[in-house]
Amino acid sequence: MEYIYAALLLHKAGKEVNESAVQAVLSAAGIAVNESRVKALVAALDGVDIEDAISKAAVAPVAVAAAAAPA
Amino acid sequence: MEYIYAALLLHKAGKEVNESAVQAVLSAAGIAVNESRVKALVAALDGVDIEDAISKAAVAPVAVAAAAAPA
Amino acid sequence: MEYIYAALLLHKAGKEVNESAVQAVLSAAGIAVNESRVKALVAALDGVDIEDAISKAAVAPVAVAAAAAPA
Amino acid sequence: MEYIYAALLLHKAGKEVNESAVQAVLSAAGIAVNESRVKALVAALDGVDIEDAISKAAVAPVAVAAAAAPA
Amino acid sequence: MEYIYAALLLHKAGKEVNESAVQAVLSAAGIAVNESRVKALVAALDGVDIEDAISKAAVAPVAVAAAAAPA
Amino acid sequence: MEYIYAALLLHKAGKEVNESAVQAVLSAAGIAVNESRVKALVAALDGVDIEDAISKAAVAPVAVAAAAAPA
Amino acid sequence: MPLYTAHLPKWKKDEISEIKRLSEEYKLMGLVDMYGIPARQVQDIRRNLKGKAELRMTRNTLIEHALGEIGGEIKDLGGKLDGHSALIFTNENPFKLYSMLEKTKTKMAARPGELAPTDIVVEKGPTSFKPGPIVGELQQAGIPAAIEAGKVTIRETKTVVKEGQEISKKLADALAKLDVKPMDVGLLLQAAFFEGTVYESDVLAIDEVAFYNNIITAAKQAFNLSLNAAIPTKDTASDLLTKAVREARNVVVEAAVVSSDVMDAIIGKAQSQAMALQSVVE
Repeated sequence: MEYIYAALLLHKAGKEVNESAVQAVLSAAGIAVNESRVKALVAALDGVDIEDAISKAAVAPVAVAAAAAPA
Repeated sequence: MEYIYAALLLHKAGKEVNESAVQAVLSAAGIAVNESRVKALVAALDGVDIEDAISKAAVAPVAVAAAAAPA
Repeated sequence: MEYIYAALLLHKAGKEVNESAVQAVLSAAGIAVNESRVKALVAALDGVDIEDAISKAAVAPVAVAAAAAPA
Repeated sequence: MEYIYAALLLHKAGKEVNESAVQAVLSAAGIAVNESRVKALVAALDGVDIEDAISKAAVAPVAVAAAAAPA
Repeated sequence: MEYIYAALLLHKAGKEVNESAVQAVLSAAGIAVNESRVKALVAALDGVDIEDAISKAAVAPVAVAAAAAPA
Repeated sequence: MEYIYAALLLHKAGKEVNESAVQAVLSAAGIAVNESRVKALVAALDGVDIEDAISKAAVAPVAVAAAAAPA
Repeated sequence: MPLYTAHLPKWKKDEISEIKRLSEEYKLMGLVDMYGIPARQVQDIRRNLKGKAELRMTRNTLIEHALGEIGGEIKDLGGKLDGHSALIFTNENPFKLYSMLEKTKTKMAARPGELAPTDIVVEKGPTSFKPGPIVGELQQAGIPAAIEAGKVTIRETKTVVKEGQEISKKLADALAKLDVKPMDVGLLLQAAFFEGTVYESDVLAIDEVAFYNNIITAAKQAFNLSLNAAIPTKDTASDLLTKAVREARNVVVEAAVVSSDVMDAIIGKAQSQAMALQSVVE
């Protein structure tokens, strides 16, 4: 999940989510970065509306709760 | 929110969430770090079981209202 | 509601919710304290598991979601 | 959460939620105040309509009752 | 379930889900293929809107909760 | 998603989910395999309890809106 | 073989060559069980299969002759023949044929001595009968009939026979009068020869609902794995982001880490806690 947070962090900072930026953030956290995972992340995010995905999180907890309730 | 992302990034990577680590991650993302916010974050997380907090559904009153309305 | 906030504040800080403590918190907030309301609050809280009562707040929205879902 | 309660207490008392007021309330409760957290709180509340946020919370329990009744 | 995974793999890759393709995928995974199960799979998929079934999977957690709630 | 299905297929077949196995399955499906995605997949799965990860419900936020709407 | 058939009358020879012709024309030749299917239902089924499959009823001995003359693996079909077998031909594969036949099943009244395929329930409510001996007949069959407002009425919903139990003559008659049709009738595929293999009925039955649910389950598992193991894919990248943000919000609210984006949620939580406590105090 740390790769995802790196992407969110960059997005929030108004930076482009590209391979070198993700790598830099993860390295700064002292993480041994897996280059393929960075590539895969950046490729998967291509064309994704990050702002939209973020805004969905505000609605989500209710659904989580609903799903958890009868369990 | 970027301060939290930085904290979770560190947490998920199995690193300690301390002031210098948070600062390093934020800086690497190109974010101008506000020292007292970093201090506040680390202080607030002190004693918190992050793993537990992550999985707990946060109460989102806005979302609740939205979901309840059509009922 | 401010009397309740004061009680929660003390509880969360790990302090005993007694008359003088509640009075001190309210005064510090610049509130003209009504002594008998403080007494009533402390008396009403006697024997109440505050942590338990609070945790029910988190449950409430869950119920909303669950109840709303099948409607 | 005690910082939030302090803010709500001040708000309900019709006082301004500023650093010194929050500090005073927390100190009166016998809490060792973390200055950065106070600063962060006040900064984060800037521009937030507290009354509005409170009223949204009020919607939830009502909805619970309403939704739960016919179930 | 392996037969279903093979079918979905082919579907997601934009390939036709036919007997020889399913057989090839299963064999590559080191699975001893049962020819009549492959035939049965392809026959059963005929007329199934895979994309539709997949989209139901996304809705499912909520739906499960909804169905369970009134029980 | 086809990479995920390949992993599921191998897992269900009781095979190790390693690079060459994933590659073999994808190739058999006629997919032009992206080596770094395969590496990323295998790296991400390292240390993951697949059985657990596939059964733990991850809520699809998109579904929330859809499910809430008709409620 | 020709010697063997040489002494057969012409109509039998014609029938055999017709079977052989059909077996060449169609990819699949199968046996279906016709037992207990009334002529009218057979007509319905034939109509429903039109253009998709051809049904041919003929004597077992002639089918065996034909199978023997065709030779090869198809002879194994002969072992599945019984007194009520008919031939079916189609270009569909055996699994599709099986589900096609399932779909052409119709309901009919039960005959005395048949076993109930499921619990048979008689619903409460008025019937179309005028008062008369029918009331007694229904009652004797265990159906709670009575006369109400000048009409024969079923007083309560009742299970009159459990699944798997025999349907008595009285009950069969009563159910027929009430127009309850509990029996499924249709062609049951006993075996099919298709592309060199004989398929028996046990491998042909596919539970379509379970199958569809398995697809959903597989898709759900893939989705779960992608999100729980944080493997970004085109399909799930956006959901992964949402999950991460949601986790972050949870931490913010749970730990009351102030953050301007979520102050409303934190205040909301504090307020609902306060209200919860207040409701306890008052």
